[in-house]
Amino acid sequence: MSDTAIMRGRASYEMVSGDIARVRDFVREFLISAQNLRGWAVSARALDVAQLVASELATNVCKYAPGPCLVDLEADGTTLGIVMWDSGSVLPVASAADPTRVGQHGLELVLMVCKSLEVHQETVGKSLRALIDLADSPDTPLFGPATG
Amino acid sequence: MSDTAIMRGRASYEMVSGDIARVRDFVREFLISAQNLRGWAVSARALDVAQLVASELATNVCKYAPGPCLVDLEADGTTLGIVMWDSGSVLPVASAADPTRVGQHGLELVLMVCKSLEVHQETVGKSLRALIDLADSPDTPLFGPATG
Amino acid sequence: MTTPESRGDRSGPLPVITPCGEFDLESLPPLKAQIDAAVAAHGGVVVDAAGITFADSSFLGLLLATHQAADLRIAAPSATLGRLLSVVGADAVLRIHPGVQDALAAS
Amino acid sequence: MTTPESRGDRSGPLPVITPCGEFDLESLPPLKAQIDAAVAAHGGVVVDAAGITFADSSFLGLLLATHQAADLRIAAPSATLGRLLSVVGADAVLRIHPGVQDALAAS
Ligand SMILES: Nc1ncnc2c1ncn2[C@@H]1O[C@H](COP(=O)(O)OP(=O)(O)O)[C@@H](O)[C@H]1O
Ligand SMILES: Nc1ncnc2c1ncn2[C@@H]1O[C@H](COP(=O)(O)OP(=O)(O)O)[C@@H](O)[C@H]1O
Repeated sequence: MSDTAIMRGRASYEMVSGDIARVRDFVREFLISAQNLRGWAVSARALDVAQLVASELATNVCKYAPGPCLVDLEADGTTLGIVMWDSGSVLPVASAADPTRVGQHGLELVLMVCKSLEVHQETVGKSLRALIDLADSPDTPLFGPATG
Repeated sequence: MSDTAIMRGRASYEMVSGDIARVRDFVREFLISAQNLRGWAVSARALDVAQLVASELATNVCKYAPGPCLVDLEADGTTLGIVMWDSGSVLPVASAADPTRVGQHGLELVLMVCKSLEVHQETVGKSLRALIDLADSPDTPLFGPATG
Repeated sequence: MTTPESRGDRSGPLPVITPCGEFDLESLPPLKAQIDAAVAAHGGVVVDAAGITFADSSFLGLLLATHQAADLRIAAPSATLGRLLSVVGADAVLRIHPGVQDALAAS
Repeated sequence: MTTPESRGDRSGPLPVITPCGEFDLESLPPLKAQIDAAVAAHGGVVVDAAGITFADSSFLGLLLATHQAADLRIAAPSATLGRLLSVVGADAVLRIHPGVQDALAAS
Protein backbone atom coordinates (compact mmCIF):
# COMPACT_ATOMS: atom_id res chain seq x y z
CA MET A 1 0.00 0.00 0.00
CA SER A 2 1.41 3.38 -0.90
CA ASP A 3 1.82 6.00 1.76
CA THR A 4 -0.74 8.30 0.13
CA ALA A 5 -3.41 5.80 1.12
CA ILE A 6 -2.73 6.51 4.76
CA MET A 7 -4.82 9.04 6.63
CA ARG A 8 -3.34 10.78 9.65
CA GLY A 9 -4.50 13.02 12.43
CA ARG A 10 -2.90 14.62 15.45
CA ALA A 11 -4.22 16.47 18.46
CA SER A 12 -2.75 17.57 21.76
CA TYR A 13 -4.35 17.93 25.16
CA GLU A 14 -3.40 19.26 28.54
CA MET A 15 -5.66 16.63 30.09
CA VAL A 16 -7.83 19.14 31.86
CA SER A 17 -11.50 18.59 32.65
CA GLY A 18 -13.44 17.27 29.66
CA ASP A 19 -10.39 16.19 27.69
CA ILE A 20 -11.10 12.46 27.96
CA ALA A 21 -14.37 13.05 26.11
CA ARG A 22 -12.58 15.34 23.62
CA VAL A 23 -10.08 12.60 22.81
CA ARG A 24 -12.98 10.26 22.08
CA ASP A 25 -14.66 12.88 19.88
CA PHE A 26 -11.43 13.37 17.96
CA VAL A 27 -11.18 9.64 17.28
CA ARG A 28 -14.84 9.29 16.34
CA GLU A 29 -14.72 12.23 13.93
CA PHE A 30 -11.51 10.94 12.39
CA LEU A 31 -13.15 7.58 11.66
CA ILE A 32 -16.30 9.15 10.30
CA SER A 33 -14.18 11.29 7.95
CA ALA A 34 -12.27 8.20 6.90
CA GLN A 35 -15.57 6.58 6.02
CA ASN A 36 -16.97 9.61 4.19
CA LEU A 37 -13.86 10.90 2.43
CA ARG A 38 -12.13 7.63 1.62
CA GLY A 39 -15.07 5.30 1.45
CA TRP A 40 -13.48 2.90 3.91
CA ALA A 41 -15.70 0.42 5.68
CA VAL A 42 -15.77 1.22 9.39
CA SER A 43 -17.97 -1.11 11.42
CA ALA A 44 -20.10 0.01 14.34
CA ARG A 45 -17.96 -2.25 16.47
CA ALA A 46 -14.77 -0.51 15.28
CA LEU A 47 -16.26 2.88 16.08
CA ASP A 48 -17.07 1.61 19.58
CA VAL A 49 -13.74 -0.04 20.13
CA ALA A 50 -11.73 2.95 18.92
CA GLN A 51 -13.53 5.26 21.34
CA LEU A 52 -13.19 2.76 24.14
CA VAL A 53 -9.44 2.41 23.63
CA ALA A 54 -9.01 6.18 23.35
CA SER A 55 -11.01 6.65 26.54
CA GLU A 56 -9.01 4.06 28.47
CA LEU A 57 -5.65 5.42 27.39
CA ALA A 58 -6.67 9.02 28.08
CA THR A 59 -8.06 8.03 31.48
CA ASN A 60 -4.71 6.50 32.36
CA VAL A 61 -2.89 9.67 31.38
CA CYS A 62 -5.20 11.58 33.75
CA LYS A 63 -4.65 9.10 36.53
CA TYR A 64 -0.99 8.23 36.19
CA ALA A 65 0.80 10.81 34.06
CA PRO A 66 -1.04 14.11 34.37
CA GLY A 67 0.19 16.75 31.97
CA PRO A 68 0.45 17.12 28.24
CA CYS A 69 -0.71 14.31 26.01
CA LEU A 70 -0.35 13.90 22.27
CA VAL A 71 -2.69 11.73 20.21
CA ASP A 72 -1.68 10.47 16.77
CA LEU A 73 -4.13 8.59 14.57
CA GLU A 74 -3.16 6.65 11.50
CA ALA A 75 -5.50 4.62 9.36
CA ASP A 76 -5.23 2.66 6.17
CA GLY A 77 -8.29 0.93 4.76
CA THR A 78 -7.93 -1.94 7.22
CA THR A 79 -6.71 -0.76 10.59
CA LEU A 80 -6.60 2.26 12.85
CA GLY A 81 -3.53 2.99 14.97
CA ILE A 82 -4.01 5.12 18.07
CA VAL A 83 -0.76 6.39 19.52
CA MET A 84 -0.93 8.23 22.82
CA TRP A 85 2.16 9.92 24.15
CA ASP A 86 2.44 11.23 27.69
CA SER A 87 5.23 12.78 29.73
CA GLY A 88 5.34 10.15 32.47
CA SER A 89 8.38 7.92 32.49
CA VAL A 90 6.71 5.13 34.48
CA LEU A 91 5.62 2.35 32.15
CA PRO A 92 2.41 0.38 32.58
CA VAL A 93 3.59 -2.87 34.04
CA ALA A 94 2.30 -6.31 33.33
CA SER A 95 1.37 -8.59 36.15
CA ALA A 96 -1.17 -11.29 36.80
CA ALA A 97 -4.78 -10.52 35.97
CA ASP A 98 -6.89 -10.66 39.09
CA PRO A 99 -10.41 -11.74 38.15
CA THR A 100 -11.66 -11.00 41.67
CA ARG A 101 -10.74 -7.33 41.39
CA VAL A 102 -13.72 -5.07 40.79
CA GLY A 103 -11.34 -2.34 39.60
CA GLN A 104 -11.17 -0.82 36.19
CA HIS A 105 -8.98 -3.31 34.31
CA GLY A 106 -8.46 -0.59 31.72
CA LEU A 107 -5.46 -2.01 29.89
CA GLU A 108 -6.83 -5.54 30.18
CA LEU A 109 -9.83 -4.30 28.22
CA VAL A 110 -7.62 -2.57 25.66
CA LEU A 111 -5.66 -5.78 25.13
CA MET A 112 -8.89 -7.69 24.60
CA VAL A 113 -10.29 -5.45 21.90
CA CYS A 114 -7.09 -4.60 20.01
CA LYS A 115 -4.97 -6.49 17.51
CA SER A 116 -1.85 -5.29 19.29
CA LEU A 117 -0.67 -2.99 22.05
CA GLU A 118 2.81 -1.50 22.11
CA VAL A 119 4.67 0.34 24.85
CA HIS A 120 7.52 2.56 23.68
CA GLN A 121 10.04 4.43 25.77
CA GLU A 122 10.56 7.88 24.35
CA THR A 123 13.35 10.36 24.98
CA VAL A 124 10.83 12.17 27.16
CA GLY A 125 7.96 10.12 28.54
CA LYS A 126 6.48 7.14 26.76
CA SER A 127 3.92 6.24 24.15
CA LEU A 128 1.34 3.51 23.86
CA ARG A 129 0.15 2.35 20.46
CA ALA A 130 -3.02 0.34 19.97
CA LEU A 131 -4.04 -1.19 16.65
CA ILE A 132 -7.71 -1.75 15.84
CA ASP A 133 -9.44 -3.54 12.96
CA LEU A 134 -11.75 -1.21 11.02
CA ALA A 135 -14.01 -3.95 9.72
CA ASP A 136 -15.49 -6.91 11.54
CA SER A 137 -13.54 -9.96 10.51
CA PRO A 138 -12.71 -13.48 11.63
CA ASP A 139 -9.36 -12.07 12.75
CA THR A 140 -11.02 -10.10 15.50
CA PRO A 141 -12.35 -12.90 17.64
CA LEU A 142 -12.10 -11.51 21.13
CA PHE A 143 -14.81 -8.90 20.91
CA GLY A 144 -17.47 -11.47 20.22
CA PRO A 145 -20.30 -10.97 17.77
CA ALA A 146 -21.71 -7.49 17.39
CA THR A 147 -25.03 -7.23 19.18
CA GLY A 148 -26.44 -4.15 17.58
CA MET B 1 18.24 1.46 5.40
CA SER B 2 17.72 -1.19 2.73
CA ASP B 3 16.27 -4.53 3.66
CA THR B 4 19.49 -6.34 2.75
CA ALA B 5 21.07 -4.72 5.77
CA ILE B 6 18.75 -6.65 8.04
CA MET B 7 19.88 -9.88 9.63
CA ARG B 8 17.29 -12.45 10.63
CA GLY B 9 17.16 -15.68 12.57
CA ARG B 10 14.43 -18.09 13.57
CA ALA B 11 14.26 -21.05 15.91
CA SER B 12 11.46 -23.10 17.37
CA TYR B 13 11.19 -24.85 20.70
CA GLU B 14 8.82 -27.22 22.41
CA MET B 15 9.73 -25.60 25.72
CA VAL B 16 10.99 -28.78 27.24
CA SER B 17 13.71 -28.94 29.90
CA GLY B 18 16.74 -26.83 28.99
CA ASP B 19 14.96 -24.78 26.35
CA ILE B 20 15.06 -21.51 28.27
CA ALA B 21 18.86 -21.71 28.23
CA ARG B 22 18.78 -22.72 24.55
CA VAL B 23 16.75 -19.64 23.66
CA ARG B 24 19.39 -17.50 25.39
CA ASP B 25 22.18 -19.29 23.54
CA PHE B 26 20.40 -18.71 20.24
CA VAL B 27 20.13 -14.98 20.93
CA ARG B 28 23.72 -14.69 22.15
CA GLU B 29 25.13 -16.50 19.14
CA PHE B 30 23.00 -14.43 16.79
CA LEU B 31 24.41 -11.21 18.25
CA ILE B 32 27.98 -12.49 18.17
CA SER B 33 27.53 -13.40 14.50
CA ALA B 34 26.09 -9.95 13.87
CA GLN B 35 29.20 -8.46 15.40
CA ASN B 36 31.63 -10.72 13.55
CA LEU B 37 29.98 -10.96 10.14
CA ARG B 38 28.54 -7.46 9.85
CA GLY B 39 30.95 -5.54 12.03
CA TRP B 40 28.08 -4.09 14.05
CA ALA B 41 28.85 -2.67 17.45
CA VAL B 42 27.15 -4.78 20.12
CA SER B 43 27.79 -3.58 23.66
CA ALA B 44 28.30 -5.91 26.60
CA ARG B 45 25.15 -4.39 28.03
CA ALA B 46 23.19 -5.23 24.88
CA LEU B 47 24.42 -8.82 25.01
CA ASP B 48 23.24 -9.00 28.63
CA VAL B 49 19.94 -7.33 28.00
CA ALA B 50 19.11 -9.47 24.97
CA GLN B 51 19.70 -12.67 26.91
CA LEU B 52 17.75 -11.34 29.87
CA VAL B 53 14.75 -10.46 27.72
CA ALA B 54 14.90 -13.80 25.91
CA SER B 55 15.08 -15.61 29.23
CA GLU B 56 12.14 -13.73 30.72
CA LEU B 57 9.91 -14.24 27.68
CA ALA B 58 10.83 -17.93 27.43
CA THR B 59 10.23 -18.41 31.15
CA ASN B 60 6.75 -16.97 30.74
CA VAL B 61 5.99 -19.37 27.91
CA CYS B 62 7.00 -22.23 30.20
CA LYS B 63 4.89 -20.91 33.05
CA TYR B 64 1.81 -19.61 31.26
CA ALA B 65 1.60 -21.02 27.74
CA PRO B 66 3.36 -24.38 27.71
CA GLY B 67 3.78 -25.84 24.24
CA PRO B 68 5.44 -24.76 21.03
CA CYS B 69 7.26 -21.46 20.89
CA LEU B 70 8.77 -19.66 17.91
CA VAL B 71 11.59 -17.14 18.27
CA ASP B 72 12.31 -14.61 15.51
CA LEU B 73 15.32 -12.32 15.69
CA GLU B 74 15.80 -9.30 13.50
CA ALA B 75 18.69 -6.86 13.72
CA ASP B 76 19.83 -3.86 11.79
CA GLY B 77 22.98 -2.05 12.84
CA THR B 78 21.17 -0.26 15.66
CA THR B 79 18.55 -2.46 17.27
CA LEU B 80 17.64 -6.08 17.89
CA GLY B 81 14.02 -7.22 17.77
CA ILE B 82 13.12 -10.38 19.67
CA VAL B 83 9.72 -11.75 18.73
CA MET B 84 8.42 -14.67 20.73
CA TRP B 85 5.26 -16.43 19.62
CA ASP B 86 3.40 -18.90 21.78
CA SER B 87 0.14 -20.79 21.43
CA GLY B 88 -1.59 -19.35 24.50
CA SER B 89 -4.45 -16.99 23.81
CA VAL B 90 -4.28 -15.32 27.23
CA LEU B 91 -2.46 -12.02 26.96
CA PRO B 92 -0.11 -10.69 29.61
CA VAL B 93 -2.14 -8.07 31.36
CA ALA B 94 -0.96 -4.77 32.71
CA SER B 95 -1.76 -3.76 36.23
CA ALA B 96 -0.13 -1.73 38.96
CA ALA B 97 3.48 -2.52 39.81
CA ASP B 98 3.74 -3.70 43.40
CA PRO B 99 7.15 -2.78 44.76
CA THR B 100 6.55 -4.84 47.90
CA ARG B 101 6.20 -8.05 45.89
CA VAL B 102 9.22 -10.31 46.13
CA GLY B 103 8.01 -12.10 42.98
CA GLN B 104 9.68 -12.26 39.65
CA HIS B 105 8.53 -9.04 38.00
CA GLY B 106 9.62 -10.55 34.70
CA LEU B 107 7.78 -8.27 32.29
CA GLU B 108 8.44 -5.27 34.49
CA LEU B 109 12.13 -6.00 33.99
CA VAL B 110 11.65 -6.43 30.25
CA LEU B 111 9.90 -3.07 30.02
CA MET B 112 12.75 -1.44 31.90
CA VAL B 113 15.53 -2.64 29.66
CA CYS B 114 13.81 -2.41 26.27
CA LYS B 115 13.04 0.47 23.95
CA SER B 116 9.61 -0.98 23.35
CA LEU B 117 7.44 -3.99 24.08
CA GLU B 118 4.55 -5.05 21.86
CA VAL B 119 1.78 -7.57 22.43
CA HIS B 120 0.14 -8.90 19.27
CA GLN B 121 -2.88 -11.14 18.99
CA GLU B 122 -2.29 -13.76 16.33
CA THR B 123 -4.75 -16.00 14.55
CA VAL B 124 -3.45 -18.72 16.84
CA GLY B 125 -1.89 -17.63 20.10
CA LYS B 126 -0.04 -14.37 20.53
CA SER B 127 3.37 -12.84 20.07
CA LEU B 128 5.47 -10.47 22.14
CA ARG B 129 8.07 -8.26 20.47
CA ALA B 130 10.84 -6.55 22.42
CA LEU B 131 13.20 -4.01 20.85
CA ILE B 132 16.71 -3.58 22.26
CA ASP B 133 19.45 -1.05 21.50
CA LEU B 134 22.62 -2.72 20.27
CA ALA B 135 24.94 0.05 21.38
CA ASP B 136 25.01 1.97 24.65
CA SER B 137 23.53 5.38 23.99
CA PRO B 138 21.90 8.31 25.74
CA ASP B 139 18.62 6.91 24.43
CA THR B 140 18.89 3.92 26.72
CA PRO B 141 18.64 5.61 30.08
CA LEU B 142 16.86 3.05 32.18
CA PHE B 143 19.56 0.42 32.40
CA GLY B 144 21.96 2.81 34.11
CA PRO B 145 25.69 2.93 33.40
CA ALA B 146 27.44 -0.31 32.54
CA THR B 147 29.44 -1.54 35.51
CA GLY B 148 31.81 -3.97 33.85
CA MET C 1 -48.89 -8.54 33.05
CA THR C 2 -46.59 -8.47 36.04
CA THR C 3 -46.47 -5.04 37.63
CA PRO C 4 -44.04 -3.77 40.23
CA GLU C 5 -46.78 -3.93 42.85
CA SER C 6 -47.21 -7.66 42.33
CA ARG C 7 -43.72 -8.44 43.67
CA GLY C 8 -44.23 -9.50 47.24
CA ASP C 9 -40.71 -9.57 48.54
CA ARG C 10 -40.11 -5.83 48.93
CA SER C 11 -41.89 -2.96 50.58
CA GLY C 12 -41.91 -1.00 47.33
CA PRO C 13 -40.62 -1.10 43.78
CA LEU C 14 -36.94 -0.47 43.18
CA PRO C 15 -36.10 3.02 42.00
CA VAL C 16 -35.30 3.42 38.32
CA ILE C 17 -32.38 5.58 37.18
CA THR C 18 -32.11 6.60 33.53
CA PRO C 19 -28.59 7.79 32.74
CA CYS C 20 -28.12 9.34 29.30
CA GLY C 21 -24.99 10.15 27.34
CA GLU C 22 -21.34 9.20 27.77
CA PHE C 23 -19.85 7.82 30.97
CA ASP C 24 -16.17 7.91 31.78
CA LEU C 25 -13.96 8.70 34.77
CA GLU C 26 -14.93 12.36 34.66
CA SER C 27 -18.65 12.14 34.00
CA LEU C 28 -19.24 9.28 36.43
CA PRO C 29 -19.44 10.95 39.88
CA PRO C 30 -23.03 12.31 39.65
CA LEU C 31 -24.34 8.95 38.42
CA LYS C 32 -22.41 7.12 41.12
CA ALA C 33 -23.93 9.42 43.75
CA GLN C 34 -27.42 8.74 42.39
CA ILE C 35 -26.88 4.98 42.36
CA ASP C 36 -25.37 4.96 45.84
CA ALA C 37 -28.29 6.96 47.20
CA ALA C 38 -30.83 4.60 45.62
CA VAL C 39 -29.00 1.58 46.98
CA ALA C 40 -28.77 3.09 50.45
CA ALA C 41 -32.51 3.77 50.51
CA HIS C 42 -33.86 0.68 48.74
CA GLY C 43 -31.11 -1.95 48.71
CA GLY C 44 -31.12 -1.95 44.95
CA VAL C 45 -31.67 -0.03 41.76
CA VAL C 46 -32.78 -0.49 38.17
CA VAL C 47 -30.50 1.23 35.67
CA ASP C 48 -32.39 1.91 32.46
CA ALA C 49 -29.35 1.78 30.17
CA ALA C 50 -30.92 2.43 26.76
CA GLY C 51 -29.61 5.99 26.61
CA ILE C 52 -25.98 5.23 27.35
CA THR C 53 -24.12 6.22 24.20
CA PHE C 54 -20.65 5.44 25.56
CA ALA C 55 -19.19 3.66 28.58
CA ASP C 56 -15.70 2.48 29.49
CA SER C 57 -13.94 0.56 32.24
CA SER C 58 -14.65 3.27 34.82
CA PHE C 59 -18.38 2.78 34.27
CA LEU C 60 -17.94 -0.99 34.25
CA GLY C 61 -16.19 -0.77 37.60
CA LEU C 62 -19.17 1.10 39.04
CA LEU C 63 -21.60 -1.56 37.77
CA LEU C 64 -19.54 -4.43 39.14
CA ALA C 65 -19.04 -2.78 42.53
CA THR C 66 -22.74 -1.98 42.81
CA HIS C 67 -23.67 -5.52 41.81
CA GLN C 68 -21.43 -6.99 44.50
CA ALA C 69 -23.03 -4.86 47.19
CA ALA C 70 -26.67 -4.58 46.16
CA ASP C 71 -29.52 -5.66 43.89
CA LEU C 72 -28.47 -4.04 40.62
CA ARG C 73 -30.67 -4.65 37.58
CA ILE C 74 -29.69 -3.34 34.18
CA ALA C 75 -32.50 -2.77 31.71
CA ALA C 76 -32.34 -2.48 27.92
CA PRO C 77 -28.62 -1.85 27.52
CA SER C 78 -27.72 0.06 24.36
CA ALA C 79 -25.77 -1.81 21.66
CA THR C 80 -22.56 -0.07 22.74
CA LEU C 81 -22.98 -1.03 26.37
CA GLY C 82 -23.99 -4.56 25.40
CA ARG C 83 -20.76 -4.95 23.48
CA LEU C 84 -18.69 -3.64 26.40
CA LEU C 85 -20.35 -6.04 28.83
CA SER C 86 -19.88 -9.02 26.56
CA VAL C 87 -16.17 -8.32 25.91
CA VAL C 88 -15.27 -8.72 29.54
CA GLY C 89 -17.81 -11.41 30.28
CA ALA C 90 -19.74 -9.07 32.56
CA ASP C 91 -22.96 -10.08 30.80
CA ALA C 92 -22.65 -13.44 32.52
CA VAL C 93 -22.27 -11.86 35.95
CA LEU C 94 -24.63 -8.90 35.96
CA ARG C 95 -28.41 -9.14 35.90
CA ILE C 96 -29.54 -7.80 32.54
CA HIS C 97 -33.17 -7.48 31.43
CA PRO C 98 -34.69 -6.56 28.10
CA GLY C 99 -36.77 -3.71 29.54
CA VAL C 100 -37.48 -1.69 32.66
CA GLN C 101 -40.73 -3.55 33.40
CA ASP C 102 -38.95 -6.92 33.22
CA ALA C 103 -36.25 -5.61 35.50
CA LEU C 104 -38.76 -4.35 38.06
CA ALA C 105 -40.74 -7.58 37.90
CA ALA C 106 -37.73 -9.86 38.28
CA SER C 107 -37.19 -11.53 41.61
CA MET D 1 42.86 -7.85 58.98
CA THR D 2 39.45 -8.90 60.12
CA THR D 3 38.96 -12.65 59.96
CA PRO D 4 35.70 -14.55 60.30
CA GLU D 5 36.78 -15.71 63.78
CA SER D 6 37.09 -12.13 65.02
CA ARG D 7 33.36 -11.49 64.61
CA GLY D 8 31.89 -11.82 68.05
CA ASP D 9 28.16 -11.79 67.30
CA ARG D 10 27.81 -15.33 65.92
CA SER D 11 28.79 -18.76 67.00
CA GLY D 12 30.65 -19.36 63.75
CA PRO D 13 31.27 -17.81 60.38
CA LEU D 14 28.48 -17.80 57.85
CA PRO D 15 28.70 -20.52 55.22
CA VAL D 16 29.88 -19.44 51.77
CA ILE D 17 28.14 -20.70 48.63
CA THR D 18 29.82 -20.25 45.25
CA PRO D 19 27.29 -20.73 42.44
CA CYS D 20 28.76 -20.82 38.94
CA GLY D 21 27.13 -20.55 35.53
CA GLU D 22 23.67 -19.47 34.42
CA PHE D 23 20.65 -19.23 36.70
CA ASP D 24 17.07 -19.23 35.47
CA LEU D 25 13.76 -20.84 36.42
CA GLU D 26 15.04 -24.30 35.48
CA SER D 27 18.54 -24.20 36.89
CA LEU D 28 17.55 -22.52 40.14
CA PRO D 29 16.20 -25.37 42.36
CA PRO D 30 19.56 -26.91 43.44
CA LEU D 31 20.93 -23.47 44.36
CA LYS D 32 17.73 -22.61 46.19
CA ALA D 33 18.00 -25.85 48.19
CA GLN D 34 21.61 -25.05 49.10
CA ILE D 35 20.78 -21.52 50.20
CA ASP D 36 17.74 -22.64 52.18
CA ALA D 37 19.80 -25.29 53.97
CA ALA D 38 22.52 -22.78 54.85
CA VAL D 39 19.95 -20.32 56.11
CA ALA D 40 18.21 -22.98 58.18
CA ALA D 41 21.47 -24.00 59.84
CA HIS D 42 23.19 -20.63 60.26
CA GLY D 43 20.56 -17.92 59.84
CA GLY D 44 22.41 -16.51 56.88
CA VAL D 45 24.69 -17.18 53.93
CA VAL D 46 27.36 -15.51 51.85
CA VAL D 47 26.82 -15.94 48.12
CA ASP D 48 30.11 -15.56 46.27
CA ALA D 49 28.62 -14.29 43.02
CA ALA D 50 31.72 -13.79 40.88
CA GLY D 51 31.03 -16.89 38.80
CA ILE D 52 27.45 -16.10 37.85
CA THR D 53 27.53 -15.66 34.08
CA PHE D 54 23.77 -15.10 33.71
CA ALA D 55 20.83 -14.42 36.00
CA ASP D 56 17.24 -13.32 35.42
CA SER D 57 14.18 -12.39 37.42
CA SER D 58 13.77 -15.91 38.80
CA PHE D 59 17.20 -15.64 40.41
CA LEU D 60 16.46 -12.11 41.56
CA GLY D 61 13.30 -13.37 43.25
CA LEU D 62 15.35 -15.94 45.18
CA LEU D 63 17.79 -13.26 46.37
CA LEU D 64 15.03 -10.91 47.47
CA ALA D 65 13.08 -13.63 49.28
CA THR D 66 16.24 -14.85 51.05
CA HIS D 67 17.17 -11.30 52.02
CA GLN D 68 13.75 -10.72 53.57
CA ALA D 69 14.02 -13.84 55.70
CA ALA D 70 17.70 -14.09 56.60
CA ASP D 71 21.17 -12.53 56.62
CA LEU D 72 22.06 -12.71 52.92
CA ARG D 73 25.39 -11.23 51.85
CA ILE D 74 26.38 -11.09 48.21
CA ALA D 75 30.08 -10.99 47.47
CA ALA D 76 31.85 -9.84 44.31
CA PRO D 77 28.88 -9.89 41.89
CA SER D 78 29.87 -10.40 38.27
CA ALA D 79 29.35 -7.47 35.88
CA THR D 80 26.23 -9.14 34.49
CA LEU D 81 24.69 -9.66 37.90
CA GLY D 82 25.68 -6.14 38.94
CA ARG D 83 23.80 -4.75 35.97
CA LEU D 84 20.72 -6.82 36.75
CA LEU D 85 20.68 -5.69 40.39
CA SER D 86 21.09 -2.03 39.46
CA VAL D 87 18.29 -2.04 36.85
CA VAL D 88 15.68 -2.95 39.40
CA GLY D 89 17.23 -1.00 42.25
CA ALA D 90 17.99 -4.21 44.12
CA ASP D 91 21.52 -2.96 44.70
CA ALA D 92 20.06 -0.45 47.14
CA VAL D 93 18.20 -3.14 49.06
CA LEU D 94 20.54 -6.12 49.15
CA ARG D 95 23.82 -6.25 51.08
CA ILE D 96 26.59 -6.36 48.51
CA HIS D 97 30.29 -6.61 49.34
CA PRO D 98 33.39 -6.35 47.13
CA GLY D 99 34.74 -9.73 48.22
CA VAL D 100 34.03 -12.82 50.30
CA GLN D 101 36.25 -11.72 53.20
CA ASP D 102 34.48 -8.34 53.40
CA ALA D 103 31.14 -10.14 53.35
CA LEU D 104 32.17 -12.50 56.16
CA ALA D 105 33.63 -9.68 58.21
CA ALA D 106 30.62 -7.40 57.83
CA SER D 107 28.34 -7.03 60.81
N1 LIG E 1 -0.12 6.34 31.09
C1 LIG E 1 0.36 5.66 32.16
N2 LIG E 1 1.44 6.13 32.83
C2 LIG E 1 1.94 5.46 33.89
N3 LIG E 1 1.44 4.31 34.37
C3 LIG E 1 0.36 3.79 33.76
C4 LIG E 1 -0.23 4.43 32.62
N4 LIG E 1 -1.28 3.68 32.22
C5 LIG E 1 -1.34 2.64 33.06
N5 LIG E 1 -0.35 2.70 33.99
C6 LIG E 1 -0.09 1.71 35.07
O1 LIG E 1 -0.60 0.48 34.64
C7 LIG E 1 -1.56 0.00 35.55
C8 LIG E 1 -2.69 -0.69 34.81
O2 LIG E 1 -3.57 0.23 34.24
P1 LIG E 1 -5.08 -0.16 34.01
O3 LIG E 1 -5.16 -1.55 33.51
O4 LIG E 1 -5.67 0.88 33.11
O5 LIG E 1 -5.80 -0.25 35.38
P2 LIG E 1 -6.15 0.61 36.65
O6 LIG E 1 -6.17 2.06 36.28
O7 LIG E 1 -7.48 0.08 36.99
O8 LIG E 1 -5.08 0.24 37.65
C9 LIG E 1 -2.01 1.19 36.37
O9 LIG E 1 -2.41 0.80 37.65
C10 LIG E 1 -0.77 2.04 36.38
O10 LIG E 1 0.08 1.65 37.41
N1 LIG F 1 3.42 -15.91 27.51
C1 LIG F 1 2.41 -15.63 28.35
N2 LIG F 1 1.18 -16.18 28.17
C2 LIG F 1 0.16 -15.92 29.00
N3 LIG F 1 0.25 -15.07 30.05
C3 LIG F 1 1.43 -14.49 30.29
C4 LIG F 1 2.56 -14.72 29.46
N4 LIG F 1 3.58 -13.97 29.95
C5 LIG F 1 3.10 -13.32 31.01
N5 LIG F 1 1.82 -13.63 31.25
C6 LIG F 1 0.95 -13.09 32.32
O1 LIG F 1 1.49 -11.84 32.69
C7 LIG F 1 1.82 -11.83 34.05
C8 LIG F 1 3.07 -11.03 34.28
O2 LIG F 1 4.22 -11.76 33.92
P1 LIG F 1 5.61 -11.47 34.63
O3 LIG F 1 5.78 -10.01 34.79
O4 LIG F 1 6.67 -12.15 33.86
O5 LIG F 1 5.54 -11.95 36.12
P2 LIG F 1 5.31 -13.25 36.98
O6 LIG F 1 5.65 -14.45 36.17
O7 LIG F 1 6.22 -13.01 38.09
O8 LIG F 1 3.86 -13.16 37.38
C9 LIG F 1 1.91 -13.28 34.49
O9 LIG F 1 1.58 -13.43 35.85
C10 LIG F 1 0.92 -13.95 33.56
O10 LIG F 1 -0.38 -13.88 34.12
